[in-house]
Amino acid sequence: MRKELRIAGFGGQGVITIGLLIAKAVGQYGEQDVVQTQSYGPEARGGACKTEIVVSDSTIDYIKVLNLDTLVAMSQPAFNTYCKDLPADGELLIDDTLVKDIPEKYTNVRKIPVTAIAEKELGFRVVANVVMFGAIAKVSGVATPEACKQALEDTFPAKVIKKNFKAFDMGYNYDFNAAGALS
Amino acid sequence: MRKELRIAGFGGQGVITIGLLIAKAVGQYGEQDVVQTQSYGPEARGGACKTEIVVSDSTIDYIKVLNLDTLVAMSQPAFNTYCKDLPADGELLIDDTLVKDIPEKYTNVRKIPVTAIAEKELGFRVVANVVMFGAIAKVSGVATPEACKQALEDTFPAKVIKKNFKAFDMGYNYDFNAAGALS
Amino acid sequence: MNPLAEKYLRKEALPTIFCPGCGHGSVLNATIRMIDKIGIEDFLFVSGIGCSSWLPVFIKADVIHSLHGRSIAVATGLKLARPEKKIVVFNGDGDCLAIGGNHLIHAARRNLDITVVTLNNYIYGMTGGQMSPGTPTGGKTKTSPYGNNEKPFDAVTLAIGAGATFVARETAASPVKITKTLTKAVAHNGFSFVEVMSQCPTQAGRNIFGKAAPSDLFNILKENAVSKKGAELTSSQFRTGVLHHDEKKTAFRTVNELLKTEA
Amino acid sequence: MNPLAEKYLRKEALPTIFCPGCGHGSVLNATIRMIDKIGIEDFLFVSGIGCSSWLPVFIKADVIHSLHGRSIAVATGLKLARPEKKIVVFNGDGDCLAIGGNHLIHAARRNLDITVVTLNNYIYGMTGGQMSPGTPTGGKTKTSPYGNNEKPFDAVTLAIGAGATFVARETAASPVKITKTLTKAVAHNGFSFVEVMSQCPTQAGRNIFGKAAPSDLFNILKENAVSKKGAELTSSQFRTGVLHHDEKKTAFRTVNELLKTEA
Amino acid sequence: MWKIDKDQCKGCELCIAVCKNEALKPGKERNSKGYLVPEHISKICISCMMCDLICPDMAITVTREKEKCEKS
Amino acid sequence: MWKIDKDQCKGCELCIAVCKNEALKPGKERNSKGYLVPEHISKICISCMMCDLICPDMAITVTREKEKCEKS
Amino acid sequence: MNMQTRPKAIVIQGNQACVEGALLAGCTFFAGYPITPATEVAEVMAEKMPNTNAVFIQMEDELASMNALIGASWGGAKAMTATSGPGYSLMQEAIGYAAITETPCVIINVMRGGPSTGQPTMTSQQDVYQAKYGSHGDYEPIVLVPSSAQEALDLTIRAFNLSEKYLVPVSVLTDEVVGHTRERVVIPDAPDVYNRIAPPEGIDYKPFKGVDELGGVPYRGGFGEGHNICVDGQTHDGIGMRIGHLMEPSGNLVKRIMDKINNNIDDISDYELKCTEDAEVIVLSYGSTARVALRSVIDAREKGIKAGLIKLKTLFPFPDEMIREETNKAVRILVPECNAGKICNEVQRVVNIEVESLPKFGGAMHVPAEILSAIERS
Amino acid sequence: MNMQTRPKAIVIQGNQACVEGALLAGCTFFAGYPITPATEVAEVMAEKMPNTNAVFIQMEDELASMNALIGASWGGAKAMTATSGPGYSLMQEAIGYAAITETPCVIINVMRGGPSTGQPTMTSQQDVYQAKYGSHGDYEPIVLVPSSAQEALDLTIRAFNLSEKYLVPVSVLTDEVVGHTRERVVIPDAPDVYNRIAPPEGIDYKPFKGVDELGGVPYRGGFGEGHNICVDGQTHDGIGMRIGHLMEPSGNLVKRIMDKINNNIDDISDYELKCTEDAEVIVLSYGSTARVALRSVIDAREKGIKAGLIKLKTLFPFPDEMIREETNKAVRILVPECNAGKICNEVQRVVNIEVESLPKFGGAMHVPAEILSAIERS
Ligand SMILES: Cc1ncc(C[n+]2csc(CCOP(=O)(O)OP(=O)(O)O)c2C)c(N)n1
Ligand SMILES: Cc1ncc(C[n+]2csc(CCOP(=O)(O)OP(=O)(O)O)c2C)c(N)n1
Ligand code: SF4
Ligand code: SF4
Ligand code: SF4
Ligand code: SF4
Ligand code: SF4
Ligand code: SF4
Ligand SMILES: [Mg+2]
Ligand SMILES: [Mg+2]
Repeated sequence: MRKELRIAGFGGQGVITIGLLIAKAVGQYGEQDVVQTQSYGPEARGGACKTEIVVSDSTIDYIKVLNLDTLVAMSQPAFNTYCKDLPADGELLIDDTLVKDIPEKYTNVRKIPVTAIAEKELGFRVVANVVMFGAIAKVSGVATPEACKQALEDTFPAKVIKKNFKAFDMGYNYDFNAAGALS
Repeated sequence: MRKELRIAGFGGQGVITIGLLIAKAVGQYGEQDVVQTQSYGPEARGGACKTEIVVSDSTIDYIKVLNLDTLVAMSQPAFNTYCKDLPADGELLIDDTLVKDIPEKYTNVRKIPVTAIAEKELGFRVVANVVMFGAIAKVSGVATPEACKQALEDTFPAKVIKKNFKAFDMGYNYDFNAAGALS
Repeated sequence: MNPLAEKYLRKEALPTIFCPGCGHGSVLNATIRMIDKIGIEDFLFVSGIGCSSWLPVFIKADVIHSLHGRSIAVATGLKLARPEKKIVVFNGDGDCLAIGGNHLIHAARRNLDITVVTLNNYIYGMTGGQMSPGTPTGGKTKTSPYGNNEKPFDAVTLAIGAGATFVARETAASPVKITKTLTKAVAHNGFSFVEVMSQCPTQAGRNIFGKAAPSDLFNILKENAVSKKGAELTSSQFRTGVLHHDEKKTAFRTVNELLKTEA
Repeated sequence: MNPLAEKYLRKEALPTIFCPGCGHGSVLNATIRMIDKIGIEDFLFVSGIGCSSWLPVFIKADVIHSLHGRSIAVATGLKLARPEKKIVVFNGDGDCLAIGGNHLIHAARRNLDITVVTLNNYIYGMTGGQMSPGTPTGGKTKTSPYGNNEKPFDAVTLAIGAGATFVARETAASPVKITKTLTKAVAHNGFSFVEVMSQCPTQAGRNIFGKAAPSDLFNILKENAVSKKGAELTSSQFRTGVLHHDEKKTAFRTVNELLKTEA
Repeated sequence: MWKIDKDQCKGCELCIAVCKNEALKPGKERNSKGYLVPEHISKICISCMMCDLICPDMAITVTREKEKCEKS
Repeated sequence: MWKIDKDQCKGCELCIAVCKNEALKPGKERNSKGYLVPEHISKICISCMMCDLICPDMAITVTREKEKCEKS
Repeated sequence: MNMQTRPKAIVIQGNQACVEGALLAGCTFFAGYPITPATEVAEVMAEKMPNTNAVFIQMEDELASMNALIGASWGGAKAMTATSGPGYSLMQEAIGYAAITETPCVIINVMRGGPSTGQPTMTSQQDVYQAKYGSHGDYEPIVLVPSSAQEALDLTIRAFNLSEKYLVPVSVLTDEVVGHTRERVVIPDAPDVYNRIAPPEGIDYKPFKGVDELGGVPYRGGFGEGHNICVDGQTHDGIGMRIGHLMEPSGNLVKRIMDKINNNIDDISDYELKCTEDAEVIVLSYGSTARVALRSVIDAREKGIKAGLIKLKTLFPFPDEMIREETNKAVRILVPECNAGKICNEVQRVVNIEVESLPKFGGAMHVPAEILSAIERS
Repeated sequence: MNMQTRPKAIVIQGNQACVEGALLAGCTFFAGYPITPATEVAEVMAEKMPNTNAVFIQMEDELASMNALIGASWGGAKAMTATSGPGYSLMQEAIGYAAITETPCVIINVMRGGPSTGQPTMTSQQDVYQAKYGSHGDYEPIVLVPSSAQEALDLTIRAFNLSEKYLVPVSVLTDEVVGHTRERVVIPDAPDVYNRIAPPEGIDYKPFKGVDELGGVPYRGGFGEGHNICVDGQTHDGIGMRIGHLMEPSGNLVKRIMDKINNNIDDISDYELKCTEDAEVIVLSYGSTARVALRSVIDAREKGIKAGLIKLKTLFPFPDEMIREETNKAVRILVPECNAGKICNEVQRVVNIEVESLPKFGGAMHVPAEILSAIERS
């Protein structure tokens, strides 16, 4: 079983870090093979930026996206640029603080205002990506929350780890239904 | 008809210049094709040094010596180093001021003391090579004296040309028999 | 857009690739004011590779955006082919002082009549923040994570030591001075070298100075610029202004010209 | 053979490739006297390509006869791998100042603890007498048949400008001074640069100075060497002696060493 | 006269830093590229041109009668 | 004591040039490589070592009791 | 992969995997110059080396870097650098010097789109022939081509081992995709490490004389051990003295440094075969493209096409014999590569049927469907 | 040669012949750095150029020389340099830049024995693949190989013409033998000279857009003529703006700069055939070796062996088709070359019978007897 995720946003949102965290959770602390790639180059200066993660229970040969399963969009322009190959019934996870405009054809949309959550409930806008990481873990099921937390510990300095755990939990435990996000 | 000459001596004797002069006399002012090569490199620093000239009435393909016709030796070590592929009946022309020791097997040896002639009769040791040039022209017949003089004019500045003509003539007109040089 | 930008910049290349608040942009701004004074028809531009080397690409003129480190060598050929033109080279502390050092000192030795403008931002910006011969000792960069163990060049001293006849330094925080100094440099008959200390918020800012706000870095430049002659310098300070100007040494002339003059 | 030659030279490589009366031979002579004082076990040698770069090949020691222009870069790697050794580089005005200029100025900037001995014979000897950054303006060579239209480097000024901490100049005509100066240079902790003006009878002699006798060229060197401090110089003269010595600037240290010291 | 081409602005705020008269302040409005464009307070602007000269993206145009030079 | 290894000599005559005592003079005899080896006049030699120090081919060996330095 | 018992792994980029491999192989010296997309190799080295007994230095350029490797290698270090196309071009002169002086060292080239500045942030496999022919003169370098982060680690170790064994510069050609992709990498506990072999005591040691028992490779004594080694880029005899003007011994030297590689192809070669036994269509590929090719071959097999894959991990010396044997029953041979078609020429040289080149321009990888449709077309 | 009516000639070295050719072709800029055995090219240039309107400069190294050519070429000059192996290696990065920016320039490489310092005073043909593959990335250089002083002159003129016509760096690979041998050279009165074609008035000029009528080559406007040309080594669009991050247009640029050469092979190729019509044994050779081969073929014919010679004067682009056609009746193909065997691989790639390589090591030329005995052996 091969699962393909793409996370897109703008430079500075920590999009690549999400990719890195997922890759570690899956490959280093989880049970499957994983490959993480990223767009690199001029795009990295402002503008849209993205990372792609392929997860599989067998060894991954082709590393790039073939059939996109999940798109995570953290900004409107990023969504517009990178939604093209997501099928209408593909899984779409958005930060609805910043992504407002989703064509109707998508039938499988989940919304979580990670930027708002980070700013308001956690007091640090920078952890929005970790909130999203939690949400992705939950929605995609590619890694256990334990593996995800190990990935967080491996990535961030000890002094900020608690805050990140909290952010992760807020995403992981987010109630999409309660928020009426499942369209 | 292909004719192959080799001129050998030590650095500073103007051996390469003889090669150049013959090549010009033949190729630039004469009637045949010509190719001149030279040993180049560490040997050029002191030690033995040589030039080879191939003359032919048809276009020359292979430029190096195949069957040496004439060896001109201007020093004993140069003779020793470069005599190897001269057949016993090959034409051997030596400066007998400096080359004293010629194995008996050579049957076709001509001797001309060009260094002595240059020093004593012309007063300039440096023109010994031009004396030899004259002798070669005569003995080998590869170029007319007129062509040789044009080559001299093309090579040396006008102010020293007379001296060189004279040196050339001394070589060209040298009476090998009179000197009892033909062994 | 500013009417000067309108007039002198290549619209299809805008916005510049420079990050927000990059000092290189201010130098571009100051440069086109110099060009405006002199007349753009007089110029040809050359640069190397690096953020700084993108500068002339935005100018509506003939430009060679050459190889990393080779801008001055390319400019040498261009100058000899087009002696009537003013050749201005833009490059960075990496391009000019690291990989390109040999061409710098030789153009200086020859006293070739070109102008080299080196934007020293203390770092390799383009490749993501590695140490350069402009990085201060102790400066943390991606390839000096424990602090730079090397000493930086004093580019001005180096250029003078190599034989440059017009040597100046300014900062990206003083655009009017840049315009003036560049005008003088371009007018100088011989090799002119202008080092412009420039802020790189993205790389040098974050890594070396621990500050990402352009204005903070801009203030650091101002604080470190010492234009008063003979003033004592702290280790982070540098002199600014025209620091060497020798009009007597003749500029490079080809053998052809020399033979003509003699004849 | 001289007993020192017997002891320190590689017999299978003799005679040297140097032409009769080449100054490089006298420098070799003076060098082994320096080695004799200090102990040959302490040394590793590196050179580039050129007649001058053949010098260490004749010494019975471990030697890298490297590529044209790259001797100092090779020496940098060697020094870092073998910090306990004294690394002495020999090269020529072409090898060090033309193609190798960038490595010279960077080793000087780093204040790397090696010694570079540049034999400046005003010309490219090995390739048969072309102009070099050591050729005086007006000097006739095979590639400047109408006289050199360029200005030579002052290698001493260049090295100082780049950050070298021990800079000296001697001539091949003063072997005792060479031995002494090399001894000091090798003892210096940091980058030491010694330019030795050397006669090249075969190429520079004939082409530039119109003289082929070694002793004539040797006398020219003596006449042009000015050891008196502050004395005025004619255009062909140069200063000799230890011209710059800064013992305060710390020598290059690897990050490893710095971290150890801090810990 | 002070003019800004909002879409050229990258929100670096260097103009704000050089304005000695505090005639510029951090903006709240984002341009098409998402940058916050500074706000200009015309009445205190003395048309000194510093912002025009420093802007790395040449987004600002200041027009005035007489040229004046940088003091710093 | 003054010694020369004739076969190392390249006949450059630098030794002659540095000998302030004229204890060396151009030779007439050629060595195996064809170079003219200088002649030494022992009785005027003061063993100053200059020739030994300058010889590019280290052909000369001067031995003496006390070391003395170059003056030039 | 059995996911239950799989070994412990970390998720890292190929560039970092090269560093891990190098340090495991005993690398003690790194000299480099930043360049996209290879810079992370230097960056990770700069972070890791100072805490070991290994030295990191950023040189003034790539010429200096490669030449510093030579100095360090003779100083006894195991030396490595990392670069991309433009820097690799600048290193070529010194790579030739390393070849003729038999100086072990490892060069990582993280390939990007060329020519020239080209496409600095995009992938390519355009430098494969440069790796073999980039320096002037006759020489025989070893070139390895990893296709994943794991192989980046494994082949970097192998590069050091081969370099030490054959006293030759070894290039590891990764690419932007291998270099920047994060993947699971298993760090071996104690991989086999090969070190240059010191001369046995008491022999008449000649540092540049091939030794039969070592496959024509010399013993390698260290500097400062009294060998008085003279390292020279000119042709030289067994003790390092120049012989550039002598034809036969010069020819023998050049022949020996080529033969020591070509006579040991079986030891140096490394490749993987997938379903080649009965394959009618053989895809030959290497590096990151080989993973795309593998997918296409699997897809083709699923469609019932007898496809097979030869994946080269050692690109040079080129395994002529192996390819001849493995393809002798094939009716078609396809060579997909991220360049205008280069290794297809090597294959064509070796086999008799017409080789089909599947070039790829523009800095992108093939997609599996492209190769699959080429397999299907017949 | 009819000795009676033969044209007036001078006797000069091949190195000088390159200079004569260059000046006849309109060379106005020379930048170089001395190196054996190419130095005479610079020396003669230094003597001759100052009396014309052409500029000579000795640069600080070969990197600088090649880059100065690029500047001068865009400044409107016809630019040339001359070097040998080590310098040629250093020039490779800039040669790639010239390729992607379509900068006309001519590089003379007087080949000597390699690798590295190798055999500075001896001949070789070891750099033939470097001339094609020495720079990183995909590009398609033109490489000419004269075999005599006369051809050194003729092919240097041709190099300038092809360079101007196809806007591409052209290498002329001579060797120590061609460079230093003095021979009769006929100086043509007014050879055909081709100059880069300026954009016609009034068109929407794009300096880097291929023009169909020019075989995919762009027009080339000059600097200072108001075109505002931006020359960039990154992949770029028709007006020179960077597109390194865009796959398709980048790929199209690289394809175009290769196609403009490969689609015009017939125009670029140059070769001579001797007795190939009925030949059973074909000797394919180039450069100075081709003259030895010619002698051997003539000798073989005299012995009644049906031998023939293909002598290449354009080495790259390689004339696949011509060789296939000319050898299709041959039973044996021999490729003598002064290297370990390089062009034999190109020939093998093209033909189906097994190609016999006659390598030559050590800096010497073949002797005719060697090739003859190879022809005789069967
Ligand atoms: C031969 C070569 N080596 C390395 C690089 C990679 N590279 C591109 S820009 C750059 C450094 C630029 O630094 P600098 O000149 O200071 O410019 P900045 O970006 O800081 O303005 C480097 C190392 C290259 N393009 N070519
Ligand atoms: C890359 C390269 N370029 C050029 C050469 C040719 N070359 C050999 S030695 C030399 C010049 C040597 O001059 P210098 O260093 O002054 O030494 P000298 O012979 O004068 O003592 C040159 C240009 C080379 N070997 N390699
Ligand atoms: S990385 Fe630094 S130098 Fe480069 S554009 Fe950004 S701020 Fe400027
Ligand atoms: S050419 Fe000059 S430098 Fe070289 S060995 Fe001869 S005299 Fe010495
Ligand atoms: S300086 Fe220019 S780019 Fe920066 S904020 Fe002001 S207007 Fe915008
Ligand atoms: S013109 Fe001067 S006063 Fe007005 S906004 Fe700009 S900097 Fe401020
Ligand atoms: S200095 Fe030495 S080589 Fe020269 S002549 Fe005297 S002994 Fe001979
Ligand atoms: S030792 Fe002194 S006095 Fe004696 S020969 Fe030598 S230089 Fe002359
Ligand atoms: Mg910089
Ligand atoms: Mg010199």
